[in-house]
Amino acid sequence: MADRILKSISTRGLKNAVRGSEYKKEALISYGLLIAGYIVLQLGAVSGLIGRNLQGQFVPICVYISLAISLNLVVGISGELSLGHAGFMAVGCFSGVLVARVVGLHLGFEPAVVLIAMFFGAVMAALAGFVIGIPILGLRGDYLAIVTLAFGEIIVNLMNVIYFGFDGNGHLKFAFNHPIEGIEDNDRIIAGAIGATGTKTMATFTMGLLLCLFTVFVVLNLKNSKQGRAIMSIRDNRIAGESIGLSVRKYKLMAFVTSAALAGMAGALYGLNFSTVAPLKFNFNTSVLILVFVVLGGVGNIWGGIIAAAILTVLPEAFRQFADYRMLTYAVVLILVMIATYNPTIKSRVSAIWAKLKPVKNKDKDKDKPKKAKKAGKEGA
Amino acid sequence: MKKKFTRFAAVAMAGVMAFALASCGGGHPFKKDTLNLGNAGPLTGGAAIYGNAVDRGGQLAVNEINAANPDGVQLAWKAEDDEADPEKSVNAYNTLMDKGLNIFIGTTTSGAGVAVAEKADEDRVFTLTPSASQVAVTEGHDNVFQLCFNDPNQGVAAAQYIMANMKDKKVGIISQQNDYSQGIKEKFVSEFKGEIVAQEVFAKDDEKDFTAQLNAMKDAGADLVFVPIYYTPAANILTQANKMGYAPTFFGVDGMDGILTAENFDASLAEGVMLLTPFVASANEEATQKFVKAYVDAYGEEPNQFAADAYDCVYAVYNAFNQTGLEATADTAEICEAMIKVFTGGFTASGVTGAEMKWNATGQVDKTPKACVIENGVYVQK
Amino acid sequence: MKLLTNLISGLSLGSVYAIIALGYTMVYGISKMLNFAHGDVIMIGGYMSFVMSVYLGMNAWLALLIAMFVCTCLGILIERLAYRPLRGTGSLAVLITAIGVSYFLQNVALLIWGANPKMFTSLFEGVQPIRLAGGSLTVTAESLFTIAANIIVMIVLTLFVNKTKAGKAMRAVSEDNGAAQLMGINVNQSISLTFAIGSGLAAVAGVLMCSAYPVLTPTTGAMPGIKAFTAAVFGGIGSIPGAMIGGLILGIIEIFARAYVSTELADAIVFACLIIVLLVKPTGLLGKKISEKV
Amino acid sequence: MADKDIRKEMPGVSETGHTYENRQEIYYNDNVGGRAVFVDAKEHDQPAVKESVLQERDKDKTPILDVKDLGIDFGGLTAVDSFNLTLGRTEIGGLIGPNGAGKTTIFNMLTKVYEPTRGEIFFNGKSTKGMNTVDINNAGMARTFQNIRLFDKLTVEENIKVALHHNTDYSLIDGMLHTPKYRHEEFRIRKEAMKYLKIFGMTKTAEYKAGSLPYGAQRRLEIMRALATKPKLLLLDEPAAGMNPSETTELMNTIREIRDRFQIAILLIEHDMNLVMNICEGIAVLNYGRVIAKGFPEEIQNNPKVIEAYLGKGVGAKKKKTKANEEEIEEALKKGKLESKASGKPDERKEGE
Repeated sequence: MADRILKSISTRGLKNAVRGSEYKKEALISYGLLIAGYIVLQLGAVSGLIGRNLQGQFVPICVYISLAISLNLVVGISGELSLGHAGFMAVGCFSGVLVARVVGLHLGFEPAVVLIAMFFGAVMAALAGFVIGIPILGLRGDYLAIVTLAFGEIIVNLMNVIYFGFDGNGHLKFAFNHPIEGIEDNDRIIAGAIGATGTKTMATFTMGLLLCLFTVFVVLNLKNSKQGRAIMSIRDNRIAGESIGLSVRKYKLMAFVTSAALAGMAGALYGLNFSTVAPLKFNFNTSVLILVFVVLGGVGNIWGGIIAAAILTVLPEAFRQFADYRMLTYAVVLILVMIATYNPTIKSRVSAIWAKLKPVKNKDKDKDKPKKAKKAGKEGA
Repeated sequence: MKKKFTRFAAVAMAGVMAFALASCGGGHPFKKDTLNLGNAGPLTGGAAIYGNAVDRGGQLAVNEINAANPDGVQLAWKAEDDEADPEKSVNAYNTLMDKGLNIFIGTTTSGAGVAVAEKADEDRVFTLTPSASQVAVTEGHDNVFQLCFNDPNQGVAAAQYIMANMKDKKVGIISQQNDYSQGIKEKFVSEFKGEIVAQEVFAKDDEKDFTAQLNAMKDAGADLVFVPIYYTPAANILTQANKMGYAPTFFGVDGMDGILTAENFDASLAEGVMLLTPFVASANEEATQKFVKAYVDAYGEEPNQFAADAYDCVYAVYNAFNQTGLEATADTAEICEAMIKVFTGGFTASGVTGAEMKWNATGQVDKTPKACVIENGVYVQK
Repeated sequence: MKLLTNLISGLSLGSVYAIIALGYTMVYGISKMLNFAHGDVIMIGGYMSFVMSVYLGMNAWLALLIAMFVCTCLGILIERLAYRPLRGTGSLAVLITAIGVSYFLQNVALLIWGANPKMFTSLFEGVQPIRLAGGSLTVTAESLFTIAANIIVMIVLTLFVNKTKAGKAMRAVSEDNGAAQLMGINVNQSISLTFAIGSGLAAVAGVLMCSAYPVLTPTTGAMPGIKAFTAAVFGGIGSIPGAMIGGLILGIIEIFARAYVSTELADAIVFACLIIVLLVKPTGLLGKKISEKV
Repeated sequence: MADKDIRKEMPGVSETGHTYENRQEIYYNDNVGGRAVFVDAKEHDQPAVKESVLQERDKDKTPILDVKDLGIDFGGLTAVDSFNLTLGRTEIGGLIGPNGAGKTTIFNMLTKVYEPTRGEIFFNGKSTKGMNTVDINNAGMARTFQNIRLFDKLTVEENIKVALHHNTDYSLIDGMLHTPKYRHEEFRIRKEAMKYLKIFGMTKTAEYKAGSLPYGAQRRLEIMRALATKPKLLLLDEPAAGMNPSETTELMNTIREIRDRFQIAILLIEHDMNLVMNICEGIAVLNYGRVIAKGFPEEIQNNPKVIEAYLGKGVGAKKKKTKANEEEIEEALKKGKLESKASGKPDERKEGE
């Protein structure tokens, strides 16, 4: 049979090749970061080294990490720009709060209530993602981006006119576009533009950690599965993907819905961390904020997103001492960090410095330049 | 790999930098021996006008008190930015707690107020909010008090005033899709027994075009338009109504106050606008005039109701604190309990937003709103 | 009559969106980036004009010219400092930077001019609106002028892009950056020029918008910016007549949705229309079809 | 499904043991014997392949591909017109012609990247009307691309695994939670992917990102990926483009190897006449969107129309090849290896609209 086997590619020919991503390593770093972060922060909180301000952000940080990772599923892994991620967070938040309120009447054990709420939030957000995704995923590039933006705004707008509450007998009431007549203020659950009110805050840091771990687990597993590979293939080359029988819509929808479900889960936890959340919270600005985490952490890079989300959530708080200049400083830092991380000149400089610091690192980890050169050549052909 | 690492390194560096900066700390004013008052409000973003006013009003009162009583309890004031977002507000409140907050001068906005009230209750921090007007802010929290009218209160007061004084008017409502405006509107609608001919809303603070809403009012024949909104969008509404040649009586609530302070505002547009407000900058009372003068001297602009509320809050808290007989070094929780006792024990405060203000056990204030009408560019009390 | 009234309001609002969208679309055409800071340049334009005319007592039209100049410089500066370092690194990085620039401009404005709204003095201060049909139909000078300005700007831009050397260079760069460079076109210059024109237009848009809707705050530009961006996509982003048509249609839909359906759901309706248009015509009304060589 | 012998799925791995060379010889002899290969449908009444050494591959007499009067217009421009082709089930067919003649457009129509304006395509006896690219692949047609289209950021192994997705039997939930079923299936397709890699001599490259491979390896990988979808017909678009002579020779062997091993039909577009004349059993020549000649390699080689189309009537149009290659081309021409030289106007006609 030997003669039948074609001449092997020699390793010499691969000197410019780049090894593929290593899932195990990525998973290890991601889980490690989360768990180590949790332990350090918990210890800090217990020992009193970490102030109230930071402690108060534990849950939001987890929520944002989870959102960043789930958005990464769309932006990094599926390769589509989404500007409406906060919309799914909103769906998850309000449905989660609603369920928590109803279930909370019968179930005293809070972690269980939170889990149920998160599950329900995920289901509802997935449903929203499905309904939205079906028509729009045929669009491409910036056009898809603007449609996701539009859906984000539509969701916020709809949340503004949805009312839920208990009537006098403890029955759930729903109204659309007008407040529910004749119910007490504290029997309102979701009150249109006022949002979810009177929520019992049940979210804990541990819940947040679980959410993050679950999100990472799902996204990394998905990435390393038949479906994930199909999603990434379509991202890399849609036409080739179709040519090997991958249905673009199906797989894009899969990524979109999974991402929406995870965002819904995060939204539910977010909703249960504050006694009130207004729909306005989930507008374009929040969607963009999550996108900033993703881009700054590196598109497609899970643990990068974890770090970026954590740091960027804390950053505006750390800038409080600048008083009036706080948000200005934040803006400047954001611009500078973007330039520093993406500008080719600066990037290569930093790489050079890094290489000097770590001369031992082996050769197959560098050089994507030859690859780029070849790509350019290919396109030219 | 390297690429990622570069990015990571840069992001991490930025983070470390930030923490380093944060930890060396700006000179924060809270010391152990002062009575530390803090506020969380929107100092940036679309609602910054209200947060800044509260910050300035509070600071002014603190400065006055400290200057007047160099031997008494010294106050310290710090406002933290919350962008009118409950999440940020909790952060702002926690920051104040880290710095040694003794008494919380509420949040400036309602939604944020609800979120923070719960935390303040857990921490047992006495809270007197200048302007967070939702019922839910005080509800269920014995330590949280409002200095402003709450939303239903305003809605009810407005409804009653209109029923009593302008019974025959056909009423239209333009409200905003936010907690403040909807809270008032809902109560107004359920309380008002007259004829409501049209109800329209708008979504955002920087909404531009109101012609559709105004046309609806006009078509429905509304001759009184109730506008429970802030004055920034109201200024646009007035301008456009004027251009359309539609001139009903516009009836606002406390958010409408300040419309005359908008720079370069053509006061003739607001001619005849009515509003229920606890505070009128042009009122004749000595205290008000003194406050307005001090404020203009300090900040170069006329105070609006938010500034006045904060100003009153500080004075009320100061006076109440003196009644507790505690030292400024007392424990925050201890202060809280003592303050609750004072506030619910018949304590009255007088200030620029009301005389003889009293509080009930749920934390709501009892004071009478003033109905004003804008005539020749000044508020005239009715 | 009611229909006509609403139509006029729609056109008037739409023409504001359109003139902003023109700037958006030009910048997108050449640099393929969503310049989310565009709305904030409008705001700066408004403030500059306000400062000139109210604080310094200048003639409103002179103030407009100065605002245009300032915004043009600002546009070039932003491109130079924030966007150029990231050219060629993908549109996402630039998008985020644009958002950073947007925050930056808003907060600078907040620090300089404070949060208290400024009431803008209209370019047509004192010009009485035209009242027709016994006062039930009102057409303001601002609306008429904005619509006229729109048409003029669109024609001038179209001529500029098609007839002048610089305009052709711009088109070449927008078609194929690399090839244009090989043809000896100074790409940097072309992009700077586009930003200059776009930002100059933003100043005009700012002044016209504030003339019609006088409340000026640091966040004034944010929402019209997003709406105008929507309008640009509606019309087919990159297309100059598309931006104008998109803006006008969006304005009309918005007003009609409020007038005839529900003010509560107006935004949802506007965006739903956008989505429907894109589903039927995936590259907007006048957008070029994307084709991919296989 | 799980542990099915890989050989059953790759029937080419047979025990018969005959080498390509003798098979080729006999095959050509058969051709001379009057069997119609690669001719117009009308002439195709005879069984495609006679009893021969090739019996195994030709048990089924339905042609794998039967194209009738295919045509497409872009705007007002007719890119391809009246294209007819019939391809036997294990035949290697060649599609040649100057640049812009419409060859890739035909591939695009076959795989439904473009919907044909006229005519009909019967694949495996069934009309492909109403099918899209995905359906076409599921029906058993796979292709490669002129400008390589790999999933650049995935590894070589993953590129193949993706192509095996129809053979991978687990749900999204299994994928998300990595259930035992997932592990079992992943293990199986990994083994399968490695088998493909082994056949193509690329096991060493398994972990590298596809986009970073050397050119030749990328071409091989693309073919491998197409094969992994288990097609009945493989379309190769300029497989030898950019390869040096030794790589090309190797590629020729590869293509024959594929046909033998997998017993499938192959239709290829190629400019390298050496390759085409050596391995194609039937050739169609296209110019300006129309077939100008069709037949066995030797017939094509001597067809005056073809020579004219290639050498042109003195059209000094731009040459695609670089200077460095020119000498090589000259030499090749002398040896009877034709090369696309004339391109003329059709070059302007973009195949991608």
